[in-house]
Amino acid sequence: MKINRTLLPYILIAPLFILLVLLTFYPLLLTIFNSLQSLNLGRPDDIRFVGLANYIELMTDPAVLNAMRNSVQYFILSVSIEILGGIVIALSLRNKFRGRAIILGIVILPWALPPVVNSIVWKWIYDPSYGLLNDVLIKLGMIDHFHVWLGDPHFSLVWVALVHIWKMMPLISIIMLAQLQTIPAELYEAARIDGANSLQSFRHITLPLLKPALIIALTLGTVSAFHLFDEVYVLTGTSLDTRSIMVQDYLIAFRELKYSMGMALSLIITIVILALTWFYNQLGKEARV
Amino acid sequence: MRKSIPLVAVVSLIVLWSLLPIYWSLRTSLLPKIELTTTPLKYIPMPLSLENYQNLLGIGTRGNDVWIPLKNSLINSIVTSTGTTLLVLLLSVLAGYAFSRFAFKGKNLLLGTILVTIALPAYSVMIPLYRIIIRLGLLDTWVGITLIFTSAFAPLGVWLMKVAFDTIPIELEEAAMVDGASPAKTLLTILPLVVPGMVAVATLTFLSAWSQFVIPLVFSPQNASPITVLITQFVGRTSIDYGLMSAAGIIAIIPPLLVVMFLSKYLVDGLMRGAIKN
Amino acid sequence: MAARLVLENVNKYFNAQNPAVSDFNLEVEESEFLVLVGPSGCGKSTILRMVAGLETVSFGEIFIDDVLVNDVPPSDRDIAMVFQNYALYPHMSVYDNMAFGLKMRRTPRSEIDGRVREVAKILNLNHLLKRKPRALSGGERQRVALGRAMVRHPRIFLMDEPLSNLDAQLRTQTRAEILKLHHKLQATFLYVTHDQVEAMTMGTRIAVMKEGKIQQIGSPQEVFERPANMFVAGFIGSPSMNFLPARLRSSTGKPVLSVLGSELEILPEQVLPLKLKGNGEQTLILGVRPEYLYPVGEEGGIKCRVDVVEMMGAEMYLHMQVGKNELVARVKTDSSIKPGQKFAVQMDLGQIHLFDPQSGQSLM
Amino acid sequence: MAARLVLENVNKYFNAQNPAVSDFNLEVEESEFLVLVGPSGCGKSTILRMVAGLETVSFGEIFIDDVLVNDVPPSDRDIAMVFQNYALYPHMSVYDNMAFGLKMRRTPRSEIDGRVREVAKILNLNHLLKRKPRALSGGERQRVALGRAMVRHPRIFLMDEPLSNLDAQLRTQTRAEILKLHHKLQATFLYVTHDQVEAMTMGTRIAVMKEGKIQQIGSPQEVFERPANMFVAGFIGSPSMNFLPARLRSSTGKPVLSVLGSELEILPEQVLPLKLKGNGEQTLILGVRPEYLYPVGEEGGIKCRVDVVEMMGAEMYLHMQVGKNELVARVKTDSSIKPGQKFAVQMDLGQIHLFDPQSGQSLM
Amino acid sequence: GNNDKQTDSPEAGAKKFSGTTLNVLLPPWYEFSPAMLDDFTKETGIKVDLQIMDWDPCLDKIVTSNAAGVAPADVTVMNWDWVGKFGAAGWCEPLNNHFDDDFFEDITTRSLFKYKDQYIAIPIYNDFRVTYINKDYFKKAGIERMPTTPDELMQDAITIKEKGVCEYPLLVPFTATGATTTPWYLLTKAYGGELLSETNEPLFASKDSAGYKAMEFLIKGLKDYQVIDPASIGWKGTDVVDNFKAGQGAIDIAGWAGNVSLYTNPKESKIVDSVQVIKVPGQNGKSRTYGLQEGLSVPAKSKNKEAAVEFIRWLNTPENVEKLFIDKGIFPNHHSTIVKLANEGKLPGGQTMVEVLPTIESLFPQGVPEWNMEFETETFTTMNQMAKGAMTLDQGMNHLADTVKKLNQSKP
Ligand SMILES: Nc1ncnc2c1ncn2[C@@H]1O[C@H](COP(=O)(O)OP(=O)(O)OP(=O)(O)O)[C@@H](O)[C@H]1O
Ligand SMILES: Nc1ncnc2c1ncn2[C@@H]1O[C@H](COP(=O)(O)OP(=O)(O)OP(=O)(O)O)[C@@H](O)[C@H]1O
Ligand SMILES: [Mg+2]
Ligand SMILES: [Mg+2]
Repeated sequence: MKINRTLLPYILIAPLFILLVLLTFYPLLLTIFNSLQSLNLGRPDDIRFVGLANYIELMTDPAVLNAMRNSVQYFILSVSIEILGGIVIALSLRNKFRGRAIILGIVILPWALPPVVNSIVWKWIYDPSYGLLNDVLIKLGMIDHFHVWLGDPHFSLVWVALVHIWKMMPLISIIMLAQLQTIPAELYEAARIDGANSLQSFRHITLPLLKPALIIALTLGTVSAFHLFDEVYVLTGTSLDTRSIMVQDYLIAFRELKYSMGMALSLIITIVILALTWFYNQLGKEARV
Repeated sequence: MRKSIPLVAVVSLIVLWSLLPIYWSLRTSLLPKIELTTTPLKYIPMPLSLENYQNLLGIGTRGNDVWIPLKNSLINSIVTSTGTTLLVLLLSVLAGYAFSRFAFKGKNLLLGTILVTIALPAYSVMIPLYRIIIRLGLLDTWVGITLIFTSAFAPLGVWLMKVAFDTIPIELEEAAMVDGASPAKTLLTILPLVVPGMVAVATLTFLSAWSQFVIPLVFSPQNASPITVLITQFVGRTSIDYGLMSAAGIIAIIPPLLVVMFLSKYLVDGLMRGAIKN
Repeated sequence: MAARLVLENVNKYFNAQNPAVSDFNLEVEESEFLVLVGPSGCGKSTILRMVAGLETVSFGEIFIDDVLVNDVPPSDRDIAMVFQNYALYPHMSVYDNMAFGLKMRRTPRSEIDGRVREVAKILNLNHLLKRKPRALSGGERQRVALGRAMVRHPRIFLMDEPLSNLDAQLRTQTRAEILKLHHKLQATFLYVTHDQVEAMTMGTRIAVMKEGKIQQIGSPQEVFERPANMFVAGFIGSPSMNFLPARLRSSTGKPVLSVLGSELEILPEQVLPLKLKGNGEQTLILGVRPEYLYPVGEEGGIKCRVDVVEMMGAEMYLHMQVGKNELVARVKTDSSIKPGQKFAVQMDLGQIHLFDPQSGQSLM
Repeated sequence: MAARLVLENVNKYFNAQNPAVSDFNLEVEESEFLVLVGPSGCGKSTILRMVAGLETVSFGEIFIDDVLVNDVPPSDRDIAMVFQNYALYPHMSVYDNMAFGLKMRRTPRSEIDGRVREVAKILNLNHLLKRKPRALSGGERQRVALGRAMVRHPRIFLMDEPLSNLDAQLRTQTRAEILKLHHKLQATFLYVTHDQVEAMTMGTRIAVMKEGKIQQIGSPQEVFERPANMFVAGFIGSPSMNFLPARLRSSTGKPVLSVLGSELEILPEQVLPLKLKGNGEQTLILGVRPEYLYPVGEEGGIKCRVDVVEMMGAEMYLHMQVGKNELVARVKTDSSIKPGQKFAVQMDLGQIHLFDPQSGQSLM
Repeated sequence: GNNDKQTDSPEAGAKKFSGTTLNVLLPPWYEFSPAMLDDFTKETGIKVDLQIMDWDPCLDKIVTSNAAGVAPADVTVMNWDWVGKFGAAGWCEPLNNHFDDDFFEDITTRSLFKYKDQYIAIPIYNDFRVTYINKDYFKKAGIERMPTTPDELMQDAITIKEKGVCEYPLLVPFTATGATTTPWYLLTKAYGGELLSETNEPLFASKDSAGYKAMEFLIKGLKDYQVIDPASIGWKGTDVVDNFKAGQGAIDIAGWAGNVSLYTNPKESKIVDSVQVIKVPGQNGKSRTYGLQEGLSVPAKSKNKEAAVEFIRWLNTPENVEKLFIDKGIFPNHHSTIVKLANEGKLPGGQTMVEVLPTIESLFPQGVPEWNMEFETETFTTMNQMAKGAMTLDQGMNHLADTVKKLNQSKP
């Protein structure tokens, strides 16, 4: 039953909404407005209304297009691995066993690592001369000479993505795990009686009932992939092969000081993310629980 | 029981994947600086050097130089992360409940508007937000940073809580209502059932707040500056103090680790399901 | 303490086509114990849920003590309810589940404790008070659900098949306890059951429903003895009433029923209330309960062949074939009767029912 | 297709103190329809769940066709089960809920469709096939749960009170369908019910349980007519058997029972099987079912006062007081009998039971 | 509590500024000791609230605040290459009015912070580059004479490699971050040319230009002669330092002048005894180098400009300039101090440093172009691409020249 007591829901939402109006929506409106101007922080007096000119210029800027292409690659790589890994982690931790709380704590750790420390951690793994990765792979005989992992024009993006995935996976896992807890055990019992093996139980019970969490996880994965900044900037600077769209945005707004242009780009990023998440939700609606 | 062998393998792999980089960082923090660039690589920090930790904790050669800012920034981090977590929990439980259980005008629009903010990059509102925070007199204060974090993380919290409430059978609330529970009491009654959801929100929020960098950098540069910002200050002009930064990083993950270990008990002790037998 | 409950033209549409409840009118007097019966899916739970305020009323009005309650939230209606699916709080112990309603009403602690323990004892739950619902058997859960309502002293009790998962002994015992409670509190009860015995023994009145509509309301004996139509006649009583095609002739002054080749003379009083079309022959449906059929040896009644014998312990059900018709008789156990056997059956002519073959309405 | 099911010394401990099932021994023959009855919480569901493999066996062994299955996962046991709490898949339509078990077994699509629709029709679910369980009434959900098992053709069916939420008509009808299914598939059934009628009519044998232990196994009539102890005697049959303290004297050669001041002469054959201690007087418990008590006017039997009259339609239950003892009689409805009335009651001496007052064991 | 302390102070200034708190925003290498700041408070009554931030964040913070119309602090760091942008934006208080000419006179590098005849910052860190070599490796390779020209230097590197002394003798960074540009800028000077013309046109496009040769030096060193570690694609400035001090290379071509103390610190360095500082080898033996000055500026929106000026003035007193150098290695700008230190032999690297000092030039004698930050980003990104082989030398140089042309067009 849905209670239709008129005011109560609004009262429940009000505190959050007021906060958001003040700290998000109002600044966002200003930003949208700014994105239609020609505001350059370096020359604050020279402001004109330029309509969609910034957007058009961005869409044709090869650097922006390159960064966008990179970000799409980050997105595909990280979302797919995060979701798969997240499900595996959540599934393996759903059942009680001794030391589970500790293992859960360990699993979540990467996400607690401040971004700067995170990139240092990985610097000492990817380091061409003193890095763990080269050393281990050589010892295992999988490579024959030291690689400059982050210097490879073709694969550096993958290595950066890996760092991001490492950090994001816990978040995805937690969301899935929380949802897994709500699936009643009796459904699995019924499915086992019905002859479903583990895989089929997963496919027909877990997955459909996990869907709300899956959509959230997909959305978060997408958002974070397109917002990817720290890992890229610290590990590979502004390198074209790994430059993400947020790094590009940062360069435009805070290095070139083309504020309006930067804001326009950040709004474009938002729109791309929203389009993708809208798509997930449509997919999810197909078979609502 | 037969299933436990692959499970042990998978769990070990997960632990390795999560822990190895952190172990490597621990190693870095425990090696004397000069040993970082020697080959063959040292997998175990021998010779062991506690210098970085001594310096961080104010018992080393650098006196209290590092310890005092470290202590302050840890306090700042703990206060703002905890504050944010509590506030986000409160707001998202209320709003998530409203969105899950009530039918009201403008519901989808409101929910959509709130969720859209998840997609916004921090940079996109930073400069106007900066002016607002200054006008409110909240720059470089715990309150200011907590409010900003809350506005950033609450939308996700609302979504998670909505989904959590969605999975609770409505009958339980109905029973509570018939038993005479007011809306507030009804909410409180079923709250234990969404504990996994709340723990997820709390964990996500605490850790997100804990590892924030850009926002506190701009909005709480000093008095309320957190550990993440402090760590970047160990960067020198001609050399980066990797050991010190790693050590600070290790110290910085202890509070969240404790929080997570404490909360995870509630995350996995789902109430809706009995144990699944093997 | 009791309340008068009135439903006026209540309708409930879950979807636009088929209303779950339609044009439902019901008055439950103060302190009445009204039993709602009807086939699965006929809308019984929906009625209860609307009275409780858990389901909105699509059209129509519900009054409690002459106050329109359509928009009064459940918590303000002062009712207690036993849910068909129990709706126990999984995170609370049995004790807390039962105490919850009282806590919500700020009952003093000692009183809560007293009442919970009292009811738990009545329902044989006292050794389970500390358990969580998850660790209870089906019947134990149902008793907790019942106990949760029984500790309260509201104006109206709504109970949705509260004993369906209990064994006969426990059911008899609990039935008595509910009646005691009713007697003590003088609260108004709206009680859904599919159990004949419960319906007959507990209700001051029974309302028989079908497809969201009321078919008949009356005292248990009334509904049993004077069913308004074939549906009610068939629904109340188990095994079900036997229906046979019959022809009535009353040309000679003495009404004669011809059923399956037998001619039965009935008393003129029995057909007196009939609106007979003309005085010629008339096609009817004859109804007779299995209890009122007696095997009478080889001859002297309707000739049947025993098809199936269902042994019920002290009595048995005989499923018999008469041409294409089936007849069920309920008789004392007699091990000499075997399937395949043929004999004649008589019926208690004082206990027959006549129905209109078209409308199904009772003609008596 | 059917399987032999053997439980040997099965124990189930949820907690260390009270086993839910203890030293349980049961052999269910191929194609047998075994009904499990017992009071709420006695361990019926637990037995079913152990047979299904959903609950581990604490001690003891379960064999299906002589194969030890303690460690065989449920999906490999080839069983279908109706859960007491339905356990429907909330995200699947009724159709998909019913089809799921067949899909998992890679049954061809057309066959799935055929079977689901057939069973849906039998269970009156065909108009609900597209609905989600959430939008079903209690009885409809239960039928879906039943349908989910009925579409399958496993070696063993486990059914846990599958009809408890259905009305009498539907129950009769569905009972017949389950029997038909049993007949058709010749599968082995283990069926839990608290319904007297179901237990008596469906089971080839009935197993009566109490507190995790079997009290008696036998054909329905056997259990009804020769209950092994007072518990079984009281549990089977509704209203319950009357128990009265009695003294037996057989000094004169003719055994005489003195009950509540009346002396009853019984046949020597009835006491023949008794191991009488000496030939002096002996204290016993006399059991007699309400069906075998007859009011016989003012004199000539045990003198009672009618306390409560429960009208059941065609018959009624008389609750009578004899000194401090209560007696219940089940008689044809007779509106002349009123509470407060006094009369004498006789019992059918061919239908009495004698029990040891200490052990409660039947002495016959 | 503060007031009590300040009344103790005998200084006159204490009264004027008593109770003032001065916010100072600087990168980590300016982390002044509390004792030193206490001295300042005692003298003036101004309490200093020092915010330390890493370089990039520092810049972000300054930009964000200024853009929002708020002072990031009362005193902030200022880099030589921000001058064009910050000057144009009007974010800095012109300091001419606050300091007299004598004050500027002694500061050799003052002109770097001049925007349209206004000093918008006072130099504090006189950073310039020298070349460090590991003389043991040179010796082992049989090279006795120190290189004086870029080509000699390259030849020496090749020899060292060929002799197997050291796999990759030449240390330069190639990440897509700021430090990567320095060797190219420096070598352009060394090859005797400039990057940009008076009108900011690119001078490095043609193959015989100094800029082109400088880049060719670097790219060939990496690709053809392989005297530069391929790992340098992932190196930042600090990695070069780390590798050099670990003995992993023979030549740190564009080393910080201040690194002498680091390379000679036995706790940090494995080459304490073999490191030697030389002048940056230049075309025809004419060594040139350029300054990467950092200064202190007062944001235009600051509310404590007077106190800020007081703080800057105090830091520029001869005692403090010397102290900053000795405590923190902040290389002085004051001619008088340099001379004094050199005379007292407190300048590490001794004679070489003194010789280098007069040769320090501005990278852009014509003034820092307003678009320098974009250009720098484009430069290190492109160098990174060339190093990875994603662009050839010619493609890269043409791209950079095009970039400059485009920037010139878009910024009138
Ligand atoms: N998970 C559990 N933990 C602890 N005790 C349990 C658990 N499940 C059942 N029990 C207890 O075991 C006993 C047997 O339970 P079971 O469900 O088998 O009873 P049942 O015979 O099916 O009863 P009903 O007719 O009420 O369904 C009961 O006393 C019950 O309280
Ligand atoms: N949420 C719902 N959405 C759509 N239809 C519903 C919903 N709830 C109930 N119905 C339908 O309304 C009708 C009446 O349901 P209700 O639960 O009142 O039946 P009931 O009389 O209680 O039956 P039972 O004895 O089986 O519990 C049923 O046909 C059911 O399928
Ligand atoms: Mg119902
Ligand atoms: Mg059970």
